[in-house]
Amino acid sequence: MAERLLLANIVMLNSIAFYILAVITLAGAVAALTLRNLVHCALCVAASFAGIALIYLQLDAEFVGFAQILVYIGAVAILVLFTVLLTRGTEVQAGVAFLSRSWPAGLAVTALVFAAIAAPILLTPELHKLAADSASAPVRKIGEELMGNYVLPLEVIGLLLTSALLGAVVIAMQDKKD
Amino acid sequence: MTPLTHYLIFSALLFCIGFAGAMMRRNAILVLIGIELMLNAANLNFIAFWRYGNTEAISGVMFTIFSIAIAAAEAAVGLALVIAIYRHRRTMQMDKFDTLKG
Amino acid sequence: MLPIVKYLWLIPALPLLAAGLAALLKKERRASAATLAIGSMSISFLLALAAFLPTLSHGEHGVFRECFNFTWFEFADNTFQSASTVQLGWVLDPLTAMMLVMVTFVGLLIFIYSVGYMAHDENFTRFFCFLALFAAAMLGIVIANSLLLLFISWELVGLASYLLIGFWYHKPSAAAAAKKAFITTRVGDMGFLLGMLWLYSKTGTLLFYDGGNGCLEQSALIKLVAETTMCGMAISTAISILIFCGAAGKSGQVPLHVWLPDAMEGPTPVSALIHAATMVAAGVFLMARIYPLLSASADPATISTGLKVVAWVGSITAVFAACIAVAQNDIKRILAYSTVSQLGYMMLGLGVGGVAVGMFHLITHAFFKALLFLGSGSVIHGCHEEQDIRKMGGLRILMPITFATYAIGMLALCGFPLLFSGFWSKDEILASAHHWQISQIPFYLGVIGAFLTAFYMTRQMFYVFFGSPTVSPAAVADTKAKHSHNPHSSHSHEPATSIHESPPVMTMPLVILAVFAVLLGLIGTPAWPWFHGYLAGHSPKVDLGKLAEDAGLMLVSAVVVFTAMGLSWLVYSKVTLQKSREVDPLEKAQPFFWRLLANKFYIDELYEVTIIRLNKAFSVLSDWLDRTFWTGVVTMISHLTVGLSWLSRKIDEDLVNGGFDHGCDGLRESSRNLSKAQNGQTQFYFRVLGIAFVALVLALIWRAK
Amino acid sequence: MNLLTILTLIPLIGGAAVLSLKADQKDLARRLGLAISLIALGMAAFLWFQFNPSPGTNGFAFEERADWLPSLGIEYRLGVDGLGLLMVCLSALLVPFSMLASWKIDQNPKLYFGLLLFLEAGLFGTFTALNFFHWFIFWELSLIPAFFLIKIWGGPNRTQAAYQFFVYTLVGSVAMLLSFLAINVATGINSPAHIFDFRALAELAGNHKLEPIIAKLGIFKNPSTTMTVLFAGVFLGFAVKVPLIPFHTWLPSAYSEAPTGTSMMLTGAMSKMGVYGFLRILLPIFPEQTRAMLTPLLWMAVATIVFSAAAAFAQKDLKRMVAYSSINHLGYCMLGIFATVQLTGSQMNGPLEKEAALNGVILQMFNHGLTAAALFYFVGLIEQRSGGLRGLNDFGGLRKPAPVFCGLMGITLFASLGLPGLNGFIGEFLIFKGAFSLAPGPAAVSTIGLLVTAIFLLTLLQKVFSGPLRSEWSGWRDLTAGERLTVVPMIALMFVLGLYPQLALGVINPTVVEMVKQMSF
Repeated sequence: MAERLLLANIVMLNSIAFYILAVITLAGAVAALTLRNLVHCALCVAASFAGIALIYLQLDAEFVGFAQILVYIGAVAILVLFTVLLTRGTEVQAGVAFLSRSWPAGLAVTALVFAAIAAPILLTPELHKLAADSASAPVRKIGEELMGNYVLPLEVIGLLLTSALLGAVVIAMQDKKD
Repeated sequence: MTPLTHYLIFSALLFCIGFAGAMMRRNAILVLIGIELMLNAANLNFIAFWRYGNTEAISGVMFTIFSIAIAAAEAAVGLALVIAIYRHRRTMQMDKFDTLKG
Repeated sequence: MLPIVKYLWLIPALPLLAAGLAALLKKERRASAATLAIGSMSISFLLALAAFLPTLSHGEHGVFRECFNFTWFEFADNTFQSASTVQLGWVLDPLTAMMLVMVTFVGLLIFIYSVGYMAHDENFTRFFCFLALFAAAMLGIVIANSLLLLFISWELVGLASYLLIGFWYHKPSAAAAAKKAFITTRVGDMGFLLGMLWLYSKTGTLLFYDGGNGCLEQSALIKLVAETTMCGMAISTAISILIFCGAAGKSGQVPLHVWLPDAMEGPTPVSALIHAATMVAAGVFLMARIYPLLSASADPATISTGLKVVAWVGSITAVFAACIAVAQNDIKRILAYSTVSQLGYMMLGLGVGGVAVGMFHLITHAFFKALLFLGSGSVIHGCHEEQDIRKMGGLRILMPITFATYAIGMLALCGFPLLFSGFWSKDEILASAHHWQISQIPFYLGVIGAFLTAFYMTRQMFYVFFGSPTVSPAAVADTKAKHSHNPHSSHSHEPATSIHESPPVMTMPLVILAVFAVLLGLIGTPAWPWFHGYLAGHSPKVDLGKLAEDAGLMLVSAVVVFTAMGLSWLVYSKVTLQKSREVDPLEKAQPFFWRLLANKFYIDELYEVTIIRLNKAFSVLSDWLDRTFWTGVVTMISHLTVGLSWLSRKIDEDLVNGGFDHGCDGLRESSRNLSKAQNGQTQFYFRVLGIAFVALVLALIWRAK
Repeated sequence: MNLLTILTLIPLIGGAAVLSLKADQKDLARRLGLAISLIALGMAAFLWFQFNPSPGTNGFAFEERADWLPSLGIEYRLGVDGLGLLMVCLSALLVPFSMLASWKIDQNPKLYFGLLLFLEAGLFGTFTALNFFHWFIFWELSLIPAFFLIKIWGGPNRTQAAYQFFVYTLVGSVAMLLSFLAINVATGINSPAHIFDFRALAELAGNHKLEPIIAKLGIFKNPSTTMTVLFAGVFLGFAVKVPLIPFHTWLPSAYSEAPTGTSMMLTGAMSKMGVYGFLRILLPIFPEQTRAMLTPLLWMAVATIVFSAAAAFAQKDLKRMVAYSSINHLGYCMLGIFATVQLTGSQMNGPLEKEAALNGVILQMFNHGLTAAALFYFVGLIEQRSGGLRGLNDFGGLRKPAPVFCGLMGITLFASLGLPGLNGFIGEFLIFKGAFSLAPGPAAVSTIGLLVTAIFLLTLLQKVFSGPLRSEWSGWRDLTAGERLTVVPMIALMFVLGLYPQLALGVINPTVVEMVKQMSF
C-alpha cells in the first residue's frame, strides 16, 4: 500500500513537474520573443530549450532529452548568442519598434492557427483515452535502429550536417574584397 | 498521469508562440529563434505521441533525433545567412529584406 | 577662177590674225597693237582694191560673180551628197567688192583716227584688238557666200559690238548698253536663225551661189515661191521676213532700234565705225544680198510682200527716229537717231527701188556719217568729254578744221542740193518711193523725214559751232567733276581756255572723209548712174536728160531742205547767241510734244513695263514653279509615301499584332498583379502560410465529417 | 585583255591604290590621282586614234564578249561606237580637269581623289557596256562616289542635297531595273535564252517582235499597255538623270552644294549618262512607245529649255544659275532626240534631218560637258577667291583687277550661249536644223530659250565683271599660271571644235547614220 502510494505520489509528482516545466518553457519562450535586449532573448530561449529537454526526460525519452540539451543549449543557443554579439544586436536601439508593422495581422493569424490546432485536439475524445505505460526507449535499441532501419537517413543526415557546416562557413566568411 | 491532451495543448501553445515571434519580431535572429521554438514544439508532439502510443515502436524518437540534427544544421546555416546579410546591408530588420520581391 | 577670189578670205583673216595677236599682247605694247591693226587693215584695203578692179568689167551674162565654196563639215549619210554637208564659201561680185572697199577704207581711217582719240586710254591695246576683230567679222559678212557664214560673222560682229560698247566697262551705263545691244539684236537674230533653218530645210543648202544650186539661184527660188505657208505667203516671203527680223535688229529698225542710241556709250570711233558706217549697215547689206529671195514672187509683175514689209518698216523708222532726234541734246545721241533714221531710208530705198538705191545711200551715208561721228568725237575730245550741245558753242573759231568738215558732213546728211553726195542718194530714194505702185505714204514719210533731218542738223550746228565761244561755267565745273571721277579721260588741261583743235592724226581722216562726202555723189547721179550699172552689170551712159526728168522732185526736196534749215535758223540763231540755252524754244512752244520726243516716245519705258517686266515675271514664275510647285509635288509624293508607310505600320501593329498583343497585355497585367503578392517580406509569407494552414485544417475537418 | 576592259580597270585599280595611301600623304594622293587620270586620258586618246570600226559591226569597235551567266542572258560585252567613244573621251578629259580644280581640297584628299577615280570607272563602264547587267552595275557604281563627294565635301546644305540626289536617281534607277527585269523575264518564257543585250533587244524592237514577247508576261490584257509601262520605267530612269523638267528638282541643289570639282563631273559627264541612255537604250528598244508619246515629250523638252532658262535668269546664286543653264543645254539635246522619233514616212529629207539632229545632239553633249565644266570651274574660282561668296550681286568690276580671268570666263560664257566660232554653236545649229524640219513648232518656241540664255549669261558677265570695282575686291587675284594651264586646254578645245567640228563629227557621223538606219521609219 505504501508502495502504491509512493508510486501514486511519484506519478502525481511527475504530473506536477510537467506543469511546472511547461510554465517555465512557455515563459522562456514568451520572454525570448518579447524582450528587447537580444542577449536576454538568447538566454531566455536557452531556458526554454532546457525546459523542453526536461519534459523529454519526464516523458522517459532520456536520449532525446540529452540530445536536446547538447544540441539546443550547447550549440544552437550559443550560436544565437554569438550571432547576436557579432551583429551588434546588443545595442538596443531606442525608439525603433521591435515589432513589425503588421504585427496585429500576425497576432490574428496566430490566434487562428492556435484555434486550428487546439480545436481538433480538444474535439478528439480518443486522445483522452490513451494511457501511458511505463516504458523507455533504451539507448541500445536506438543505436540498433540507427544502424539498421535508419542507416540511410543517418548517412544522409551526416552528409547534410557536413554540407551545412561548410555552407555556413562559406556564407558567413568575410568576402576578401571587404 | 497527465493526459496526452495537456501535452498537445502545451505543444500547440509553444508552436504558436514561436510562430507569433517569427511573424511579428523585426529582428532576423528572433525570427530564427521563433522557428526553432516551432520545431521544438513539433518534436515534443512526436515524443508525446510515442510515449502515449506503442512504446515499442520508436519511430517517434527517431524522428525527433533526426529533426534535432536538421534543426542544428538549419540554425547554423540560418545564422550564417543572418551574419552575411548583416554584413551587406548593415541591418537586421526583416522588412528591409525584400530583394525577392516580384 | 581669179586668184584674188581664191584668196579673198585673206581680207577678213588678216584683221582677225591681228586681233588674235593683239589679244596676246601686254597692255604696255600700245604701238605694236596699233601697228598690227592698222597694218593688217591697210593690206586688207589693198586686197579689197585688188578685188574691186575685176568686178568693174562685167561678163556676158550680167554681173561679174565668182565664188569659192568648200565643205566645212559633214553631218549625214553621204548618199544625200552635198545636202549632207555644211558648205561655206565666199563670193566676189560688185556688191561684195564695193562693200569691201568701203569697209576697209572707212575702217582704216577710223583706225588711224583712234590712235589719236584713244591715245590716253589705258586699254589702248585691247581697243585695237576689238576693233580688228570687228573689222574681220564685218568683212566676213561682206564676203560670205553662205548664209551660215554670214550668220557666223553676223554674230561675231555682234560680239565685237558688245565688247566695244562696253569698252569702258567700269561705267555701269556702258555695261548695260552693251548688254542691251547684244540682246536686242539677238531678238532679231532668233528670227534670222529660224529663217535660215527654214531656208536650209527647204533648199538643202545655204550657199547663195553654187553654180545653179545655190539658194538665191533660179531653181531654188522657183521651188520656194511655189509653196505657200500661212496667210497664203510664199515660203520665200516668210523666210525673207524672218531674216529681215535679224536685219532689223542689227540695223536698228523700229521696233528694235532701242539699243542703237544707248550704244553711244562706247568710244566715239566705235560709234563712227560700228554704229554708223558699217555694222548697222550690215542689215541693209543682208537684205541686198538676199534681194533675189526677198523680191521673189510667183508673178514677176507684182511686188513681193517681203519688199513691202521692208519699205514700210524703213519709212516708218526714217520718220520716227528723225522726230526723236529733234528733241535730243546729246551730240552723239542726235547722230545716233539720225543714223536710225538714215537706215530707215536705206531700207525704204531697198524696198521701193531695189539694191542699187538702198546700197548707194548706204555707201554715201557710211562716209558722211563716219565723218560726222568723227567730227563729234573731235568736238567731244576738244570739250573734255562734254557731250551736251547746250553747253557748247562758238567752236567754229576754236576748231576750224573740225567745223569745216563737220559742216560738209551735215550738209551731206541734210541733202543739200547738188553739191553733196547725200542729196543724190536721198533724192533717188524719194524718187523711187514716188514711183512706187503700192502707196504714196512712204514717199510722204520720206519727205517729212528729210525735212526733220535738215531741221535737227541745223539746230545742232547752231548749238555747237555758233554763238559765244565759251563754255558755260556750269559745264566747266561739270567737266572738272567728271575728271576727278574718271581716270580714263585723258586731259588735264585747264578746261575753259583749252578748247583746242584736235591733232592731225584725227583731223586728217576728217578731211579725207569730207572729200568723199562731197565727191561720192557724182557716181550715182541720175545723169550718170554708174553705181547702178556697176551693181546690175551694165555700162551706164551719160544722159543729162534724166536729170531734167527728176528735176521736179529735186526741186521739191531742195525746197524742203531749205525751208527746214531756214526755220531752224529762225528758231535757233537767236538762242545760241543768248546764254539762255537751258530751255529749248520748241519746248516752250509745245512742252507736251517736246517731252514725248525727248523721251523717245517712251519706247524704252514701254519695253520696260512690257517685255522686260514680262520676262522678269516669267522667270520669277519659273523659279517659283521650281522652288514651290515641282518641289511641292515631289514633297507631296514623299509625304504620301511616308503616309502610306505609316498607315501600313498602323495596320500591322494595331490590327494584326493588336489581338495578340492584347492577350499578352492581359497576361502581363495579371502576372504583374500576382507578383505584387511576392513582396519579398518573409513575414508576410508566414502569415499566408498560417492562413493556408488554417484553411487546410478546416478542409480536413470538413472532410472528416 | 581587251582595251576597253583595261580602260575601265585603270581608274578602278588606281582609285584603290590612292585609297591605300596613308592619310598624311596628301600631296602624293593628289599627284597619284592626277597621274592615273592622265593615264586614262592617254588611253582614251589612244582609243580615239585607233577607232576604226570594221564593216558589219554596226559601227562598233573594240568589241569584247565573254559568257557570264548564259542561262540568264548575262554576258560581259563591251564595245564603243562614235557616241560611246566620244563620251569616254569626255569623261577622261573632265576627270583631270576636275582634279586640278579640286587640288586645294585639304580634307582627306586621298578619299576625294579615290572617289573621283571610282566615278571615272563607273562612267567608263557605263559608256562601254552593251549588256544591261554590267551596264547597270556601272550605272549605279557612278552614283555612289558622287553621293559621297557631295555628302562629305559639299556646301552647308550638302546632306540634304546629297540625299535628294541619291534618292531621286535611285528611284529612277529602280524603275528602270524593274522594267528591264520584266523584259528579261519575258524573253525567257518559252525560250531557251533570256536577253539582256541592248543590241539584241533593239533588233527585236526594230522588227516589231518585242511586243509579242512582252505579251507573254500577261500583266495587262493589252500588250501595248505593258510596253508603255515598261517604257515609262526606263524613261523615268533617264529623265531623272538628264534631267527633264519636271524631274529636275534635285539638280540645282546638288550642283550648287557639291564641291566645284564634283559639280564639274556631275554636269560634264554624269548628266550625259542620261542622254546616252536615251540614245543607246530608250530610243532603239522603245521606238513605238516614244513615238506614241511624242507630242508630250517634245513639249516637255521645250518646257525644259524655256523654264530652265527663265529660272536661271531669276537666280541670284552663280552656281545655281550655271546649274539651270546646264538643264537648259541638255534640253536642246532632248529636243533633238525626240524630234528624230517623228515619223517622216516617205518624205525625202527625213533621214537627213534626223541625222543632222542626232549629230547635233551628240556634239552638243560633248560641248556642253566641256563648257559647263569650265563654267563651274570659274564659278568655283570666284567662290574660292571671295571666301565663299557667289551671289550675283556680290561682285562688280572684277575685269579691272582680273582681265585674263574675265576674258577666259567670257569666252566660256559665249561658248555656252552658242556664239559661232566656239563649240556651242555647231551642236545647237545642227539640232535646230534637224528639229526645225521635223518639229517646227517646238523648235521655234525653243529659240526663246536661246534668247533668255543670252540674257542671263550676259547679266552674269555684266554684274560680276563690269561696273565700278567694289573696294573689297581690289586685291582680287587674276588667274595664276597653274589655273591658266588648267583651263586653257579646255578653251583651246572649244575653239578647235567651233572652227573644225569635223574632228568630232567624223567620228559621230557614221554612228548616227547607223542609228537612223536602224530606226527604219
